[in-house]
Amino acid sequence: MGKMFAIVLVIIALASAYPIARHMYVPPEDISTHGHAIDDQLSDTMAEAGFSFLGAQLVLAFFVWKFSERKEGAKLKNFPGGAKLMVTVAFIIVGAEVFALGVLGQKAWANVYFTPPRPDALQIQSQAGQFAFYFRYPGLDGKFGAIHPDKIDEGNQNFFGLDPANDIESRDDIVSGELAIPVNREIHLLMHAKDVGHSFYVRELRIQQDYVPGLDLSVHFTATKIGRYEIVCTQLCGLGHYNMKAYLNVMAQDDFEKWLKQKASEQ
Amino acid sequence: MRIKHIYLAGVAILAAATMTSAVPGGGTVSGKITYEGTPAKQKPIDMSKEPSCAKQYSTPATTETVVTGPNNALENVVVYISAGAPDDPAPSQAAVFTQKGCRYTPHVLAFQVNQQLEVVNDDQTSHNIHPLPKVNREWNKSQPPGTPPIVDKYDKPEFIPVKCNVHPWMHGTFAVLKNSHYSISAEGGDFKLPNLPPGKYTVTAWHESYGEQTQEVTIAGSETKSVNFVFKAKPY
Amino acid sequence: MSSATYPSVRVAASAKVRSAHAEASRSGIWVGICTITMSFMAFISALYVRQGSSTDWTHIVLPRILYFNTLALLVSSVALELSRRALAPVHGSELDRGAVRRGLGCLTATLALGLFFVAGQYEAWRQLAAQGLYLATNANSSFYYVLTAMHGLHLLAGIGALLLVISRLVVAGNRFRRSTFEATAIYWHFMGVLWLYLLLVLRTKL
Amino acid sequence: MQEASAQPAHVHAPPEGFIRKHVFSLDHKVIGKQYYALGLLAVCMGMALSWLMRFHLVWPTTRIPGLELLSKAGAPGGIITPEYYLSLLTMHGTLMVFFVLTNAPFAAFGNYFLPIQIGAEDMAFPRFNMMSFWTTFVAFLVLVLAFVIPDGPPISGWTSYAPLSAVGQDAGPGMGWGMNLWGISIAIFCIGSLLGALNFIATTLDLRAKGMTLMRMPICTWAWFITSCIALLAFAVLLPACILLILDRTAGTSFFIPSGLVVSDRLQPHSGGSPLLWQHLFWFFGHPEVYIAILPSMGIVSHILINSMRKPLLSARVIIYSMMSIGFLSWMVWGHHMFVSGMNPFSSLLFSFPTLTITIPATIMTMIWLGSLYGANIRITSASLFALGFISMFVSGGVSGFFLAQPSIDIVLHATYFVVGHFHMVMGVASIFGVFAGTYFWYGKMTGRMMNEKLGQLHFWLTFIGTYCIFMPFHYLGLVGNIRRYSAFVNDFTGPLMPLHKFITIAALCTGAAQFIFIFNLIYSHFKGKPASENPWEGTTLEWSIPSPPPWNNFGDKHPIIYHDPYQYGVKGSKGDYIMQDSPEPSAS
Repeated sequence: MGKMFAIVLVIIALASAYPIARHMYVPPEDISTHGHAIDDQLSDTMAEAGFSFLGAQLVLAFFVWKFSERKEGAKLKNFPGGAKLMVTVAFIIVGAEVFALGVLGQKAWANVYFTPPRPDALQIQSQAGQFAFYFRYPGLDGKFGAIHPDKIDEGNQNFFGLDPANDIESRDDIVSGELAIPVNREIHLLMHAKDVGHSFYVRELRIQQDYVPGLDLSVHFTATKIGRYEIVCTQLCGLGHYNMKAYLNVMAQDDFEKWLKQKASEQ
Repeated sequence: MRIKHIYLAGVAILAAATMTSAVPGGGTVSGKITYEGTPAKQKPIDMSKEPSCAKQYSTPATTETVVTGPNNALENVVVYISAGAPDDPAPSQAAVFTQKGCRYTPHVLAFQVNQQLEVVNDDQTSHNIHPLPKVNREWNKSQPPGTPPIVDKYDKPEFIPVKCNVHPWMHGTFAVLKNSHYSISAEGGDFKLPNLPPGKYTVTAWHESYGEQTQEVTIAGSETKSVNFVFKAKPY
Repeated sequence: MSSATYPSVRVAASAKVRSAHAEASRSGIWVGICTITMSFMAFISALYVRQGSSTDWTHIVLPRILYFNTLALLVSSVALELSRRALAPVHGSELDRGAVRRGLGCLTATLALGLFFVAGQYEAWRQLAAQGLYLATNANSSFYYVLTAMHGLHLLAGIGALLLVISRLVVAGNRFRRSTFEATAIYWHFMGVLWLYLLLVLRTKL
Repeated sequence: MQEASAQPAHVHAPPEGFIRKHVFSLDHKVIGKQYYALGLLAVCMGMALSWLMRFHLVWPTTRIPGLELLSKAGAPGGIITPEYYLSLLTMHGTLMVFFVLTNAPFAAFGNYFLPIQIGAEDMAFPRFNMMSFWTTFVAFLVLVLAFVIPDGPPISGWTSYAPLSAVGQDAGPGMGWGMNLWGISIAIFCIGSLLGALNFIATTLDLRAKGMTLMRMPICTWAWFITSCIALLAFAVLLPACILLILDRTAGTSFFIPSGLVVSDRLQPHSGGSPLLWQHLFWFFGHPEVYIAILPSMGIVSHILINSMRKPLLSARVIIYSMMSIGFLSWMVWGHHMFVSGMNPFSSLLFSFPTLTITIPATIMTMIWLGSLYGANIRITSASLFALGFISMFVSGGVSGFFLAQPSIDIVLHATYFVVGHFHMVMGVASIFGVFAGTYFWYGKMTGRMMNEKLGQLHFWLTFIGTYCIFMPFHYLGLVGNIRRYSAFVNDFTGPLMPLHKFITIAALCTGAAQFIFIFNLIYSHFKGKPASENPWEGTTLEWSIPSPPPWNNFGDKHPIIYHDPYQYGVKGSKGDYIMQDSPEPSAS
């Protein structure tokens, strides 16, 4: 039985590692300026984790194979070096690993969070509510109209609770169900939650950030590839959570302007 | 069975439009609902998050909070006898509220107190039906495709906003009325309340954005009184 | 406690055993104090976070009666110490009537003061309510009611323990367990200290 | 820490009558079994729920006959609605984390064996002990009550993030009374666990037999002791959190609910609350909870490994110190659950470092276990197989923690199936393996009859392979970006993943079915198993020095005196290659 355990374990370990080694399951191609750092970090970690995973499993299998169900009274030995060796090795190897990862991780993280958005970044406000995203562009005056929760009227497509009757600034605001952005231009996305916690996640963009009610958060990013990508909610927000999604539409600058005009006419 | 539901829905709408009470050959109140001013622009609905619905529209569907017709006709106005008529027993056939292409048909569904209500999902996606009553009992249920219709009834008269929690743009209204004398202004804004026994009535017209108006009318014999309502429309 | 009912126990129930149990109940009560402290820490850090993250933080004036309550609680602790001194020589088996009487006197005083404190806290609630400050009025009042209520509950437990000790002295003196009494005393003093800390927080934060 | 010199008195009389013997018993052994039974009941329910979820995910339109009877609104025509999926998910998580992973390895085995292993006759406070079980039981009843009320169970997940969990029934079906019941149940559970932890600590400190120094306690006793220290503080934080949540829901306070929320078209009458406050309070409990689940299993596994290796670990002390440092570090890492939750990005780094640091003690333990296997003579039994399986699972689950500990990678993997795979392996399956190992190892002691080895090993193979088939693919799904807690996969990119999901579901159904072998074995062996001798595994610790099952007062009137460290294996002893802890014969060392 001990030998069988060893064999089964080896098979399991190799089978588990195979899809990773063959890159059968990987994140989609990165379309952001900051994403490559995260991807490098991910693959480094994958290498180290994979090494320790296979190492530990195979050693376990080998020892069980060799040292299980030996004949009665077989000579018992202790591992040369004993506990001290184990502890020192663990400290040195893992400690170094942890330190390296910690530092690298800091770099990748800093790219996303410690650099403020450029002043010329395009400001877009996004609102997450049960169970859809809506996006608001400031319009010609470059100002967002104020939000009045009591004015929200979804049946009338007033998702943000604007008050055009009294608030001039809100009249030219452009509200859209898709997030259209120009390529290679930094976007400063202001995040507002209408009801409960939600999250903004675009896999290709390597951006995930929660919407926290009552907390005005923001993220900034630059998309480098034209195309249509899925925005999904990753924070459990209620029964429609699975279906809470929108599209990120990365366009060429002039297409974007056309789109903006078109939308403005619909408001 | 889906076909049957659509059919039922048709019947129900028809019935709702020309509901007749127990007094044949009575008087009739008829008229036209119009608006003055500029009504709010009906915006296109972005259904991209629900492809199975989006692909049902060549041009994007628009909101239905203010549906207008030629020469200022105003549709989806519920006209009913709010006073003067006795309460009627609920009719036997069910009022059917269908979810199709991620919209509610009809947008405004009128039916009677204790009349059976059937909510049907004709879409390939899960819907959630959440009526928001103030005096009646509240419920909030989801309806995956291929599940039996949700059956319910309301025991107090009320105008109940209905929303779908999964698709924020889906909004409709249940008009729960206590007698059978009601009509919903159709294309051209016309309505007709036939078979009214002689008497003095209060006619009320209700619109989801513009509120309600009332007029007194007295019916003697089998005459036809014409009553018109004009709503003030605001751009915002 | 079951020693009366089960003969073979007396054999094992040596003085050493009693000491083991005294230790158990002592460490028990200290461990209990740790966990109670921790949960009040949680409440209070919640208070700090809530205050830091909000714009609706107002100020409420604490009812003056709180200070009388505080006084009562402190005095009750003193009384408890006195009764502890008085009962020092008393053991399960042999009872010195006089000592018990003195001890009982102080204990009853402790109990009375404790009850006064609880009543006073209730009065403080009524006064706040009279000002229109209810549990849900604003964050400050919410925290005031929650913290005082939690402390009150714990204190009631202490009062329960006091009643137990007293009843054992009065009704069946020979069932008096020193360890229970010691534990109760530690707990009671802790309640006093905890209240002082809470009062400080309420006063500075609310 | 003074050496406890005395034997406990018979703190209670021998129980008479069925009620006293088996229901409201003060006997730690009966209470331990009660905890075990409760855990077993809960795990069966939790497993059934996971079956329903997995089934719905891959065959969403297939009717599940009979499910309509469980909930008409939740499963009209036997088809699970999105909200009912979330109800199942919430109840699965809550049952498993609280009533299985906290009860089985810690409360159940701890209650039964901690007093015996330190030579005590019962817990320090038997009445508290009884209370703690029955409070836990009430908590369980309150929780499952949510299934039968018309409102249905809550849908906000076992983490119950505010404001979703706080605004009441506008937030969706189940968020009315269902959610209230959840809060009440967890609050009660906290009280029960606190009583239990208090008891464990006092018992370990003061009721140790003569000669039983702290360092002479078996490793699993140490694990239970450390765990109870963690539990004592963790649940003391969750309780206030639950109280505040319940107040927000029922009394109209605003601890967690900010102003201006519009839920179901209704403006919520709250102001100024902080949703992050809930997350901080919850995870301050939540992360230590992970170790409350895994540490006891580490202890049990070490205990069993040593016994089946027939030689001591390279160093038991190192294992104990590692467990301590894990327990200590577990208080500084809660923020790693909140990297993308809008917390100050700097604090993310502060939380990331201690989280990565936990890998060091974890690695040390693993290496000690592995290194000790070298040169051993491992007896392969169901128990030792599960113990070895634990190590493998612990490694597999552990390495994925490496990714999630780094904020930058968490941006990509947060809330994906990668996380689900990670915690299921390291905290779920691993600690359950510990429970299985403990069951096969101690069943004879607890019931007087041995479990059937053949069935046991069959059960092991199916479970070991099965769990890998279920939870490894979760990591792959997560890497592609498959989001967790979705009741249906409507994203464009999930289409190609469905075959993998089908595979997982089938594996889950099979592995679940395999557990019936275990349950059958439990029942069968109870009546038909071969009688257990006093010391069937040739163990050295005190539980093997008394009859199986032990008498109501464990050691009768003899009071064990301890002469040795717990694990005198591989030496020349009078009985064989081992020396009992309480035998006066001199040890080799």
